[in-house]
Formats: sequence, structure tokens, C-alpha cells
Amino acid sequence: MKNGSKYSLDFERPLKELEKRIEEIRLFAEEKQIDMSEEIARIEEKARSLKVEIFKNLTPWQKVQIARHPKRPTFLEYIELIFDGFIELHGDRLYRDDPALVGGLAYLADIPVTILGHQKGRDTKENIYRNFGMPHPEGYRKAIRLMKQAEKFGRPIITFVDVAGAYPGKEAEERGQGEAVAKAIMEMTVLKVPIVVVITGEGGSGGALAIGVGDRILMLENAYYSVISPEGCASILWKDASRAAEAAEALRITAEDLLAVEVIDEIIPEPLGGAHTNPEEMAGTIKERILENLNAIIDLDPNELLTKRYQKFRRLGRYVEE
Amino acid sequence: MKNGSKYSLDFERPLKELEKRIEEIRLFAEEKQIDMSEEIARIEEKARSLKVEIFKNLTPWQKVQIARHPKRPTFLEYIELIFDGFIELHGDRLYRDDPALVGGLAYLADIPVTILGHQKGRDTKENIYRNFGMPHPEGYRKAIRLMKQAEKFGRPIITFVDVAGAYPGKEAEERGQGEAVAKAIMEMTVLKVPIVVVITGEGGSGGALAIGVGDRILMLENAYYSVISPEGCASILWKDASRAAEAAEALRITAEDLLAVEVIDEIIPEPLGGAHTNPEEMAGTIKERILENLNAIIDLDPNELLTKRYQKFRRLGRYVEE
Amino acid sequence: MFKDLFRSKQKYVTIRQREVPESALHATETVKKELPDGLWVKCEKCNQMIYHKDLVKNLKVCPKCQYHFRIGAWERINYLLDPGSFQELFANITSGDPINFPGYREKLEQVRKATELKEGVVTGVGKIGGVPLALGVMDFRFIGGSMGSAVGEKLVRIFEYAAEHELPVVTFAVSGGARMHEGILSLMQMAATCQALSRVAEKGLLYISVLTDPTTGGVFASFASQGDIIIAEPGALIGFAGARVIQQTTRQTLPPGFQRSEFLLEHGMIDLIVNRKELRNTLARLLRYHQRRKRVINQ
Amino acid sequence: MFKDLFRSKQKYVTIRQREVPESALHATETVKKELPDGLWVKCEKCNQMIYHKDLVKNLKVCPKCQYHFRIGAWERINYLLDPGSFQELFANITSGDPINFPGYREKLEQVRKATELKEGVVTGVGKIGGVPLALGVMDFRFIGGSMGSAVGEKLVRIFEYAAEHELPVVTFAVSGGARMHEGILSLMQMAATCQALSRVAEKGLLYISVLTDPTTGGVFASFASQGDIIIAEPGALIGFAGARVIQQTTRQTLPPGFQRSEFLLEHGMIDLIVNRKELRNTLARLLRYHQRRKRVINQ
Ligand SMILES: [Zn+2]
Ligand SMILES: [Zn+2]
Repeated sequence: MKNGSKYSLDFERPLKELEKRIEEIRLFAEEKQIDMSEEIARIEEKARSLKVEIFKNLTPWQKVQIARHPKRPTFLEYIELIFDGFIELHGDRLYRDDPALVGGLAYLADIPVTILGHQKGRDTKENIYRNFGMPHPEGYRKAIRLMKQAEKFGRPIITFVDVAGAYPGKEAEERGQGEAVAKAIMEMTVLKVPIVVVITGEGGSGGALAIGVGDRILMLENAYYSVISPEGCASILWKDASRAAEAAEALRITAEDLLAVEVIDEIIPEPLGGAHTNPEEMAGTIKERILENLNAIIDLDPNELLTKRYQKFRRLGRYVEE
Repeated sequence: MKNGSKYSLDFERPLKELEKRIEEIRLFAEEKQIDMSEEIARIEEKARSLKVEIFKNLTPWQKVQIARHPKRPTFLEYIELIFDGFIELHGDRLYRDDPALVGGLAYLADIPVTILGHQKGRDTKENIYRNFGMPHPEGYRKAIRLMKQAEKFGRPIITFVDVAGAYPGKEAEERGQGEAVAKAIMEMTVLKVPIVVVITGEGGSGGALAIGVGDRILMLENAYYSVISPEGCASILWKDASRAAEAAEALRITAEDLLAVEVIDEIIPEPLGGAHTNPEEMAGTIKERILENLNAIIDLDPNELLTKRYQKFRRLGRYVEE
Repeated sequence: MFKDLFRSKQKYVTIRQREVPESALHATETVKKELPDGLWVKCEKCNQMIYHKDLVKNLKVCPKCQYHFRIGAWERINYLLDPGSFQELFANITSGDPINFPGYREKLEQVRKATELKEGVVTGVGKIGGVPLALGVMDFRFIGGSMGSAVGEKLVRIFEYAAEHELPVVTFAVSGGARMHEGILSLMQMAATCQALSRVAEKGLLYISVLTDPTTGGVFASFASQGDIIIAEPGALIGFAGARVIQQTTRQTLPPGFQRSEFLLEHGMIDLIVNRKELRNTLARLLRYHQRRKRVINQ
Repeated sequence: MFKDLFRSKQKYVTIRQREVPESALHATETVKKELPDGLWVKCEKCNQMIYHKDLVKNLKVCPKCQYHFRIGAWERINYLLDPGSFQELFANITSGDPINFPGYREKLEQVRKATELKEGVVTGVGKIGGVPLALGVMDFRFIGGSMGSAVGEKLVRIFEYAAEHELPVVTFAVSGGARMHEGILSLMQMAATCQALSRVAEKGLLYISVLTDPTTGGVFASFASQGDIIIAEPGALIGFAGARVIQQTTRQTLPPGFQRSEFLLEHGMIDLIVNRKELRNTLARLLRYHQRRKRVINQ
């Protein structure tokens, strides 16, 4: 376990407890010069199966907690691990540069691409600077600018989604948060270049969809994607935000649920214990999946690409036709 | 004289003086029941020729004063007199609606057009509301939005230029005044619909040009159009803003000067005494001139239109090629 | 500062607080059945008593203070369209319960009975001032005008219909946002409606979006904010996030008039505020401006 | 409040106040002629003394505080382009005196003599990191980098050349704005350069605009702010209106750092701030990103 061991989630406690015991026994054995390697190996084996059991049977709410894990890799970390030669480009040319949404040029393998993603902070100070990864309208307008630029130069677009939601603030409303989100969605539906979307952590409603329209939608095993936060849903339905776990279940927000209704195309498996336990491995898998998906669409004629994209989002409703 | 008689300009004083005398004599004759009609007619004839002499020999600086006359008709007055069925459309969809730049839909005769213009206030209160007709970036961004909309629906665009300059303010700079002006210019060079520009009062530098690129550029007889205000020029060159009249001369800013270098296509004559002395007559002439110019280009193929527009602005430089 | 963010995401609550009395909300037809003509209604805003018949005659605009009561989709269609011109389309599309959401089926059944509506939007074609158009009119009484798969599908179909038949489109939005009972499928309707709208735009057809009280969340943040021309009724609540969410997330004080039509006009987000009584006339004029003429510029 | 507006429109004055010592402004070649190698230069910003040879070696960036001294067009070309790759174009285009402006002829003569430049911009083609490009580099010493007919024409020609030969374009802006000595013809160069740039854009070619100290007025408000990618040198003054005009018109207090590169980055107006010493490398990387590949998407 490389990272994040000091932030443990509720459901990880038994495992953490066991791991701590193993460590104690190891120390005891060392100190007393007793050979306990066989016993230790047996408990370690036990710990491993406990871990598998926990992480292969996560409830939706537990996945939400992993998706929100403070040590979960952020966009900038993935950029470092997945892409080469990143040059960040700034600004919406209208009002402000929004640090909650990062964008720029990079190479994926040897393909020049435009990359865009929500950027959470990696500590409190950065979280304040990056507004906890929640963009203002100018973030989405920067995204629109860079996406249209990608189209101009025929570059594929890769987006990384990880956002609690578009920022709900006074100034964000004044500057047209709704308009910015809608415009970003509209533009993405007609961009004549391939778009691959990776939902890496939180897929929070319109703020996620605003950079989430594309030709291939990939989703990390423990990410979630929802029309409303489980807490918000519970508040409205049952006037009780603490019933969020229940709401998480009802809303069908896990990668498996979304694959079942074809909202996503593919689930990207995470290292056992979550992406934060091995960012390098995680990034390697993501890179491989993006490349395979991108290669499948990169040579499509733009009209065919757009027709397919249209059909993809066209058929996602589930209604009754009498 | 319908309007504006209480604001008289320096060079109008002899005329005003004479007109006052005539009125006095008329009153005297009436009171005393003496027939002085012949004498009055003779002085009135004298006044008329004085007026012709003054207004046909205006210096550039005097024209600047007429162009800035507080009673000079503004865009909204012209809309009322020239167009039918005006519907004002608001907002840049980004930040704010700028009352210093008015835009919307109207009929010119029976042709649906998009109209845009700088809007000065007609009294102090309105001047504050309209920022003395000096747009912020959002004014130019509204103009861009409405012009692109006109293009979408194949509507000709008519713009009315009357601005001291794009507003030089802290917030205007923060929100990218330069970018907004440049973008408006760029868009106008490629809009696939006919554009007729009418410079009605002040043509103040970039703030004027931002809605001043078009296929036909018409200019009122006493309007001015300049790269810098005469005061600004005098300040820089001679460190003395009071030498503005001299600068006005040097800068070649009158309609005649501009016609000579082909920056404008046509001079629209004003009623004797200036547009403000008879707005109805002025508006009638403007309407006729716009219609004739628009009709000459409205059926052009867009590619031909754009090629001609390109050539028009392409050949305006005067340089030495060795 | 942010820890309450999710706890407080109560998009619907604000709206419910402002809900006008059931009696005033119902479509004319329905109201007539329920209320004797002599009944009085209290104005939400000025608190004055209005004779119900007068309120209905005044298109549910308070004659004293111009407060715009919410009205139903059919009421709108009746007063807006040229008499007899409306032809409903896609009425056979209704909500299922795609993710087996607790209580959704019952909710749907109950709302359908109470409103006599089949779904949260009525779509069709008709004429205003003689100009043919495609139309989508939402109804707040149907689960807060929320956009689920059926609402989204009906809007997509009417946009596609307009693109195919070269008709201008007008929508009347009234919505608390997405319909959470359909989970992510509801969110996807934002993309579906936007992309269908792109087809309308590609054909160079006019799209007028009329925002009424309230238009928030996923409906404002998709098709409703993307009109070529955007009109709002006076005093309508329009925005992305609800005031309560904003206050709980940011602890900011919100100024009076925040997220109202007048606020949006000032902030450049809408073109016009039009009183309901003028709406028919304004729409007719705007549609006429965009009728295709012989003298059109070929692009 | 506004009565001083015109009185105060002194675009050039602000810039002149900030002018660095003549000695530091001159192009390397010129400086060498005038200054013995052992001379010391005082840094504008940190007031430290810098050995002149060190300053030149450091591309006129203060080794102590990173202050970027202004440099001439040829200096830039020399350090930026692959050695021997630059080929000047349109050098035969120079300013006349089209409106007989008082003192303009004398001014031109004097500037040409002092700077050994023929005009305020040098245009041509060359390579950076092996990638061919079209180039326009302004020089502040030529009447404050002001844009008259000749500067405009040279830029228009290089943009047209780039469109025709499918080359990316890079411009280096340094300008107090329009050249008022040419009156309205100077203003028209804003339109001329912008429309020529549209041709570059229509061909899908990259345009990188580099803003250096200062880039203001009509140059910023035309081609220079319309780059696909906009780069600024650190601490450069960039804006539309001069600080003095703003203060005299509005009586507003301007914050420290107002209209500097860092301010523009924060306000979303530029993509990147790049130290002069990194510029060559950054440009090479950006150009390489935009080299046309076989795998390009056909639009
Ligand atoms: Zn009332
Ligand atoms: Zn220094």
C-alpha cells in the first residue's frame, strides 16, 4: 500500500486492524528472536482474502467513499503518469482562469491530444485554491475554448471527470453557471473530433456531464456518476441526509449499474483497495484503456463519428411508448 | 429649428445673435402695429446666408463639436424614425447586459435586419446609466452574439457608430476590453451577411471600429472618425490638450477626408445646422441611403460579399513599397 | 465550509416552499371543475384577494401587482396558440420506472390522477399568429416539472420533428431540474435534448426558449438556456443551483431578487422579460421576423 | 467625471514614463557599437548593477530579479530562430507620410537613423526547432512599436503568406498602439490585420501571439489578442487603455500589478507566461504539437 494508508474508511477498519496486528506480531517476533514466519504468513493470507472480500463486495455508498477518498489520485497526477509533454493552457478569454478545471496539450503515446479535467486539491490549501475541484462558469468556458481549438487542429480530446458538482455559488450564478454547463454539453455533441471520457472519481451531475459527452465513456471501478448526490437525494426524498447510503443504492450510481444501462462503455478495474493504493498501476490501466478506445475511433470519418455519438446519447432514455 | 436651440456652439453665436435680433424686431413691430415685414425678410435672408456660410465652412474641430452636441440624435431616436417593429435583445450570455450598446431586430422598409449601435444618454441620468455610450467588453460581446445570430438567420446587419471610445476602466480591462474589441472586428470580417455601417456622431478609435467593419461605410456630414481623440493627440504630441483644434486638423478626421482615402464609401448630408436641428429629415436621409446601399449588396453571393469586404479593408493602408 | 455541500443539495425544497396554492396551479379546465366561479384567491405576492374568474380571465396574472401565478401546460397552449391549431404529438410517451426507484410508481400514478396529465411536458405543432411552429410546454404539477426519460424523449422528438419539417421551435420551461427517480438516465436527458437542439441549429431554424417560474437545475443547464432568443416571464426564479444549496454551501448572503428574471436580464443571460399577457404578441412578432423569405441570404 | 476623458487620452505617455534607458533598449548589435563591454547597467526593477556582457548573455533578463528588459526585433530573431534559418520578407515596405502629419517625416528619418530599422516590424520566415514558420517581430524603438500602414501591411502580408504556404505564424507584439501620425489609416490596420488572420484561421493553421512589454491599444485590441495560443513574457504591461487614461477618466485606484502579464493570466486572457530564456523551447514544443500529421482528422 503506497498511499493513503492514514486515511482509512469505515469499512476498511477490520482490515486495517488485522494489518496492524500483523505488524505487531512481526515486531514482537523480531524482538524476541522467535521464528513466527509461518504464523505471520497465515494471517497475511487471511488479511488478503479479507481485503478481496471487502473490495469485491463494496456497497454503492462504500464506493462513493472511495471515490471521494482524499488520497484518490487527481487529474494532475494522472497527467504525470499517463501523458507526455503536458503544456497547460489557461483562461476563458472572457473573465478568469479557473484552477478547478485544468486543460492543455499533451501526448498520449505519440498522439497529440487536448486534455481536460476537474482538478481537486491535494491538501487543504490547494483545495481552497482549486475550489475543491468545483468549476465556476469560466472553467467550463475555458473547456469550451480548448475543445474548439482541439477541433480546429483535429486533435482528439480526452476528459477526466472528478467533481462533486458545478460550484453552487452566488458569483457562479451571476456569471451563468447553467448557461456555461449547457453550452459545454451542446458543443461536445457536435465537435468533429474523437472524445474519450474517463470518470475517475466523482461524477457529480451537470458539472460532470459538462465535460462528459463523448464517443467512449470509461469509468473507474469505484467511481460513481449520479444525477444528484446521495445526500441531496436523501434530503429531498426522506428529509434525512443521513440516509445517503440508501439513496446511493436507489440511484444506481456505480460503474456496474451504469454499464448495465449503457451510460458508460467500459469499466476500468482498480487495484485492490482502490486507485489510491497504487496510482502507478491505476494510471497504467487507464492509459491502456484510453489508447485502445481511442484507436478504435480515431480514424472514423467525422460524420460517422458524430452520427454514432448522436445515437449513443439518443438511446439512453428508458420510457414507455404505448 | 426643432431641437437643440438652447445648446449653442461657439461658432454659432453670431447666427444666434442675429436670430435673436430678428425675433426682437418682430415683437417690436407687432407691439407697435408697424409693418416691418420687408425689413425682417431681408435680415432673415441675411441670417440664412450666414448660416450657409458657417455650416459649409466648418473646421474639423467645429465638426467635432457638432458630432458631440448634447442634442445630436442618438441611436434610439434613429431607430424610432428609421426602422419599424424594433425588438431589443439583451445580454452577452456571459456576464452582463451593457446598456451602452443597444441591439435587436427591426424592419428596414420590409427587410428584417439586425441593428446594433452605441447608445449615449439623452440626459445626465441616462448618460450615467448608459456610461456615456462607452461600452464595456460585454457590450461588444453582446454585439458579437447578435451578429452571429443575424448570420445564422441570413439577416443583414446595420450598425450605428457613435462613441467616444471603448470604456477605459479598471473592470473593462479586467474583463478583456482589448480582446472583446479585437474579437468583434475579427468576426465582422467573416460574417456571411451584408453589413452596412453608419457613423452618425463620434467615431472614436477601436471602440467605433469594433462595430464598424462592413461592406458599406456611410458617414454623416458632421460626424468624425479618428484613431485618437483630438485632445489625446494634442496631449501626446504637444503636451497641450487645448491644441485639440490643431490636432483635429492634422488627423484628417472629417467625412470628406475619410472619403478621400476611401475609408468611407459615402457622405450623408445633414440638415443645415446639423442633424439635431431636424432629426426627422436626418433620419429620412439616412434611411434612404442605407436602403440604397443595402439593396446594392443584399443579393450578392456570400463568397463574393466576403471577397469584396476583404479587398475593401485590404487596400486602406498607404505605405511606400520600394 | 464545504462539508455540508451534499447534505444540503435540496434542489426541490426551495421550489416547494414557494408553491402557489393547489387551486391556483391547476389548469383552467381542472380549476373550473373544482372551484365555483365565485371563489376568491389570495395573491401570493401582494396578498390581495382576487376574484377567481378575474384571475383566469387575466391569464393568471394578478391584476393588482402583475404577479405571475404558475399555469398548466394546457392553459398555456389554449391561450397562446391560434384557436384549433394545436396538434399534440408524442403523447404516447410516458415514464416507466427504469431503475425501480422506491415510491416512483406510486408517485407517477398519484400525479397522473391529480393532474390528468400523462407526462411533464406536452409536445406538438400549431400556429401562433398564423406562423407554424413546433412546441414543447412543461407543467410544474407533474413532479415539479422534472425531466426524466419521457420528458427528455418527447423534447428530443419535437426538436427532431422541427429539424425535419423545418419548423421554428418554442419551449416553455418550468422545472425543478432532473427527475432523480430515474437516476443517471435523467441526467442523460440534458445531453439528449442539447444534441437534438444542435440539429435544429444546424438547419438554421429559430429556437425560442421561454423560462417561467421556476426554471432551475438540469433543465436550465441544458436546452432551456440555449435559445437563440430567451424570454422570461417577470419575476420567475431561474438558475442552476437552488438558493438553499448556495447558502448552505457558501454561507453567502443572497441579494433580494437573486435568480429572478430581472436579475438574469441584468446579468446578460436572457433577451427579454415579457408579461404573460404580451407573450402571444411577442412570440408572433419574433416568429414573423424569422419566417423564411425569398430574399434570404444563401450561406 | 468624464469631462477629462479626451484631455487625458495619452496612450503613449504611460509607456514613455516606463521606458528603460536607451542603452538597454538598443538591439545587441547597436549596443555593442555604443557601449564598451565592461559597462555596467542598472536594473530597472531591482536597481542592482549588472555587467553588460552578462545581461546580453542572459538575453537581457536581469540575472538577479528576472526583470525582462525590452529587446529589439533582430535580437529576438537571433536568439529564437534556428541559426541561419531566417529569411526576411517584405522589407521593402516602409512608412510614407500619407496625411502630411506635422513632424512625421522628420520623426521617421530620425528613428530610422537611430535604430537602423526600416520599419516597426520585421517579417519573414524561418525555423524554430526545425519547424518552419512565418514570423512578425515588432520593435518598440520604432516610434513606440506603433502600428501604421507599413507595419499593418507587413503583418497582413506575412499572414497571407502563411495562409498560402500553410505555415504556422508567430508574432511578437510590442506596441503603444496605433500610429496616430497616419490618422484613420492607422486605425484601419486593426481591421486589416484581423481579417488577414481570419485567412490563417480558415486554413486551420496555428497562430501563436507572444506579448511583450508593452502591448497596448490598437495592437492588443487587434491581432495580438487573437492568438490560438497567447504567451506573455513575465511582468509585461498588456492592456487596451493606458493606466493614466483610466485613472483620469474614472478616478479609480489601480491595484499593484494591474495590466501586467500575471494579472492577465489570472483574468483568463492569456495561456502562458514564459520566461524569455524558456521561450524558444516552449515555442518549439507548441509548434511541434501542431505539425500536420498523417493521422490528422479530416474535417
Ligand atoms: Zn398580486
Ligand atoms: Zn533586476
